Amino acid sequence: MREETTTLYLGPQHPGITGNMMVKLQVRGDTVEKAETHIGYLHRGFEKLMERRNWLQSFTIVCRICVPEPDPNEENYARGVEEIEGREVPERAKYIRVMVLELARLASYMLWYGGQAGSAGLYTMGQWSVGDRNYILDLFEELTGGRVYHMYIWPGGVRRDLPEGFGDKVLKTMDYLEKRLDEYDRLLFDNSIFQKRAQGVGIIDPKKAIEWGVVGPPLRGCGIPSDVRKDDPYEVYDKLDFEVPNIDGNSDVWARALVRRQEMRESIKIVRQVIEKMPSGEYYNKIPNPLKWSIPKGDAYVKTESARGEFAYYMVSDGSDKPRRVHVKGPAYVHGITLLENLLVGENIADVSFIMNSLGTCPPEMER
Amino acid sequence: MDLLIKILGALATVVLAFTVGMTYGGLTRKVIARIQNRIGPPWYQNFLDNLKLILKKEAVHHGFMQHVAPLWLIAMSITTLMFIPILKDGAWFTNFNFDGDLILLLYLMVIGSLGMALGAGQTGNPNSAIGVTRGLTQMVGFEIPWVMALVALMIQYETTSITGLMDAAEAQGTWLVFSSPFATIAAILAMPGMFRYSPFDIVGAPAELASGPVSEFGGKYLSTMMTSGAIFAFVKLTLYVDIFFGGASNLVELVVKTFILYMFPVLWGAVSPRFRTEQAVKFFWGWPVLFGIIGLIQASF
Amino acid sequence: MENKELVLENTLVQALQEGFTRLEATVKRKARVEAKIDKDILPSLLLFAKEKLGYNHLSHIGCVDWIEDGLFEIVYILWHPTEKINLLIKASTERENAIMPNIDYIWRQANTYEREMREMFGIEFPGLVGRKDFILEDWQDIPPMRRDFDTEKYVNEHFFNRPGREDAKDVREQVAKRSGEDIPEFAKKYSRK
Amino acid sequence: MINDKNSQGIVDIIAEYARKQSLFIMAYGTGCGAIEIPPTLTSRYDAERLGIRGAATPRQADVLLITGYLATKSLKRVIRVYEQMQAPKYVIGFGSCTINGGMYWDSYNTINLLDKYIPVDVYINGCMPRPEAVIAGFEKLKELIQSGNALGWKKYEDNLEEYRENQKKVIVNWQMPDYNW
Repeated sequence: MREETTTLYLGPQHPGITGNMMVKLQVRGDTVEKAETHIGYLHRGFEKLMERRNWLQSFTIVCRICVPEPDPNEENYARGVEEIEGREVPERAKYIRVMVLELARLASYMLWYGGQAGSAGLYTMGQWSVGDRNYILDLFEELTGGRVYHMYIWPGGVRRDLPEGFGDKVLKTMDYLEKRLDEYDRLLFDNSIFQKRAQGVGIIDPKKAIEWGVVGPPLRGCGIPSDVRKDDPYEVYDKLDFEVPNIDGNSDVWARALVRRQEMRESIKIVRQVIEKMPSGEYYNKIPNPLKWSIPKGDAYVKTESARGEFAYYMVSDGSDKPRRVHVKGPAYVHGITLLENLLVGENIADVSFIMNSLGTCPPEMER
Repeated sequence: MDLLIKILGALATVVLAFTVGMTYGGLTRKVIARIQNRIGPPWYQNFLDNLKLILKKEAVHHGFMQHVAPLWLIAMSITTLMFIPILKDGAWFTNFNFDGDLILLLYLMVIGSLGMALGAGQTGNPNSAIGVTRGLTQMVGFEIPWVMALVALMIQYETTSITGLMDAAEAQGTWLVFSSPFATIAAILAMPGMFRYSPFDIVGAPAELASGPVSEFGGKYLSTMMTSGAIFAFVKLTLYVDIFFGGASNLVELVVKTFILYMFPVLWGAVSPRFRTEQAVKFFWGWPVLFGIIGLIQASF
Repeated sequence: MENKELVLENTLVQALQEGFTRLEATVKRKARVEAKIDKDILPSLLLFAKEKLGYNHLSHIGCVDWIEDGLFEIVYILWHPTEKINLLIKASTERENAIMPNIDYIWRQANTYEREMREMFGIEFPGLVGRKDFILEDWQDIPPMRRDFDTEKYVNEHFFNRPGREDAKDVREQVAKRSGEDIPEFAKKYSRK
Repeated sequence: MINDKNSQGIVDIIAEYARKQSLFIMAYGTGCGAIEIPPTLTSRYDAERLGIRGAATPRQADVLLITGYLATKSLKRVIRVYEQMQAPKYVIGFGSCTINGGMYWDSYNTINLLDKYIPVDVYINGCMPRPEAVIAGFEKLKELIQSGNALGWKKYEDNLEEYRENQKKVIVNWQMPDYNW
C-alpha cells in the first residue's frame, strides 16, 4: 500500500457523479483525506438573464434551474410575484399546485431511488423506478404538455385547468405506485447488503445540523422533523393531513433513505386528499397585458419544500416590468459544497458517490 | 495423426470457448434485462461490440506494458483453457492436461490478474491503480475458500488432477457435489468473486472508479480483454462443472450444465448492491471459509 | 387582532430594537421580519441573533445591485428552528471598492455565499479563504452580475450566432401571409417595423 | 475514403453494421438534457435493445452526447473528452441549446453554436427532447454510419486549426496538452 496521497478527480466526466460537477479528492489508500467541490460547469447566469426578461418571460426560464424537479422553482417564482404584487390566487389553483408539487416530489424521489441504488451497484432498482417514473411524467404531459419542464404554475394560478377525468388517472397511478413501492422495499430496503453499505456512512452531527444549514431529508434524517410545508405552510398544506417523518436513527445514509421512503407514502396520501378535496371554480386570476405588466417595488423571501429540501427565492422588484433581482438558493448549495466537503473526510472512496446521492447534490441549482 | 488432432482440437477448443463465452455474455445481458422489465439486447450483441472495438481506427496506449497486458491476459486464458478437459472421454477436447494440473491451474488463474495489474499501473490513471489494488485484495478474499475447497478434494480423492477427480466421481457413481458438499458450497460461494459480478464488482465499479483497471483501455485492447474475459468465463465454468458436477460427455450437456451454473452469480448479481472491498473480503472469510474448513475436516476423516 | 397573530414577530422586533440603537426593524408579514443595519455592526447583530435570540440557521445571503444609488444591498436571511420566523437583515455597501465584513466564522456555509458574491459582484470580504475562481473560470471582464455588465454585448463579442437569425422575420406577418388572414388590430402595434 | 455509398465493399458494410449496432454513450451529462438519458436507457424505452449502452470512460465510448447548453468551463472538458475518444467517434447535439443557444442565447457563460467547436453529426431539437426523439436521433446516426457519412471525426482531424482557433477564442487559459491522435 502506498503511503503518499493520490489526487483523484471525481468528475466532471464521471459516471458516479450526480450531474456535471467535480469533487477533487485527496486519498490515502482507500480513504478520503480532503474533498473539495468544484462547480460552475453548468452556470448559465439565470439571475442575469432574468434581469433582461420581463416578468412573464422570466417565468418560462425559472423551471430550468433545477432539472430533476422543476416545479418548486415555478412555485417559488409565482408565489414571490404574488406576494410582492398582492395578487390573490383562486382556491382551485392552490389545490392543483399542491398536486403538481407532490407529483414532482414523487418523480424526483424515484430518480433518487435509481441514483442511490445505482451508486451502490444495484442497477435493477434504477431500471424499475426510473421506468415507473414515466407514469408520473405521463400525467405531467397530459396536464401541462411537457414531460420534464412544465411551465405550469405561474403568477396568478396555473396555466390550464385539469383535463377531463384527470383525477381518476392520478388515483390509478397512485394505486399502481403504492404497489410498486412495496416491491422497491423488498429489493432495496430489505437487502442486507444495502443495509450494510448504508448504515454508519456519511453521518451528520445532529447537534450541528441546523447551524450548518442542513435542510430537507438530510435534516429529517437527523431526527429533526423540519419541513417547510409544516413550518411555514404555503398554498393549502395547512388544510391537509400528512406527517413529517421523524426517524430515530443514526443520521447516516440509511436514515436519509428511510426518510425518503416514508415521504413517498406521505406524498401519495397528500395527492389522494387533494383529488378528493379539489374545489371547483376558477383556476387562474388573470394577469394584465404581460408586455406592460409591472410589479410594485418590494421584495419577498419565498420557500418551498422540494425533494431535496428547502428551495428558496429572494426576489426584488424595483417597480419596473423586469425583475430587479431573483436570487435562487437551492438546498444543494449547502449540501453539495460545505456539507459534502466535510462529510467526505474519512470515508471510503466507494462511498463518495453514495453519500452524494443521499444528500441530493444537484449541480444546476448550485450554480444556476 | 495424434498430434494433428491435438492441434486441431486445441484450436476448436479456443473457438468453442470464445463462442460460448461471448454468447453467455449476451444471454446474461438479456436475462438481466428481463429482470429489469426490459427487452434487452439481442444475444449476439457482445459479438457486435467486440467486432466494433477491433475495427476502431485508433487505440491509444501509454507504453509497453499496456500493449502487453491484454495479450498477457488472453495468453493466460488460452493456456488455462488448454489444461482443462472440456469433455470427459472425447479425443478432441481433452487437451493437454496431466497429473498435476489442478495446482498449476491455481497459479495460472492468478497470473492473468497480475499481468493486468502491471498494464493498468502503466496507464497512469489513478482509477486504474485503485481498481487494481481492490482487485488483488478481493482475490486474496475469494482464493482462500476456493483453494480450501480444492485442497479438500485433493485430500479426499488423493489426486491432484482434474481427470483424476472426474474418474473418482465416475467410480463412486455420484458427482462430487454430493460426496463432498461442504467443499462444493465453499467453492460456489467463491465463484461470484471470481466472476466479479455484483456484489463483488467493486473492482471496476463505474460509479466510483469509472470501470477501474480497464478505464484507459479502448479499441483493440478492450476487444482483446473482452475476448479473454469470455474465454476465461468458459474456463471457470467448465472447471466447476468438471470438478463438482461430474463433467460432460457431450457439448450439449456441457452447455446446459455451465449455463445453469452461470446463472447463479448472474441472478445473485442482478438483485445485489456491491460490497466495499473490506466487506467483500469479510464475506469470503466468513461462511465460505467455514464451509471450506468443514470440507477439509470431512476430507481428512 | 393582527397583533395577537404576530406576537412572536413583534417580540423579535422589540428585542432587536432594544439591543441595537441604529436599527430599523419591521414585521413584513407572518414569519418574516426585516431589519436594516449599518454594515459595521452587522457581525455583532448576527452573533446576537444567533447566540441570544436562537436564530442559528443561516438560510441565505442575497445581494442586490442598486446601481442608481451606487449601493450593493446584502441580505442575510436567518431562520429560527422553533419559533419558525425568517429574519431578513439588510446591510449596504458602496459599489466602488465594495467591502463587507466576513462572517464565515459565525456560519461556515457563509463562505460559499461570500465566494460567489466576490466573483459575481466583486465585493471583497477581508479574510475570506477559498479559491478565487468559484463558478466562472478565467473571467476577465467586470463581474457579470453587476448591472452595468451587458451580457448581450459580451455574447456578440465572444460567441457565434447561428446565421439566419439576422433576417429576423416577423412570425406574425409570416403566419398572416401564409394563411391569408389579416393581423388583428390590437396585435399590430407589437409587429416589427 | 468510404464516404461514397457505391464504393463500400462487403468488409465496409460489415464494419459499419457492427459500428452502428454497438454505440457506447459517453457517460457525461454536460447539461440539463442528461435528465432524459436515464429514461431512455431504462425499462420503458430501453435503448439497450438497439445496441446503445453507456460507457464509463472516453477511451471506450463511441458517442458523445452534448446534452444541452455548454458552459465555457464545461466546453474545455468536453473538448478534452472528445479528443480522448477513439475514432470513429460521433457527436450528437441534444436539445435546442446546442443548435443556436436556445433560451440561453444571451447568456455570458454558454456557447451558442456547438459545431464551431466540435463537429456534430446529428442534432436532436427540442427542450427537452423526449426519449422517443433521442432514439430517433440515434436511428438517424445509424443511417449515417451505415452509409459511411458520419465523418465528423474526420472533419475534426482535417480542420483542426480552425476548430482550435474557435476553441481558444472562448477558453482563455488553454492549459491542455496538444493532443496526439
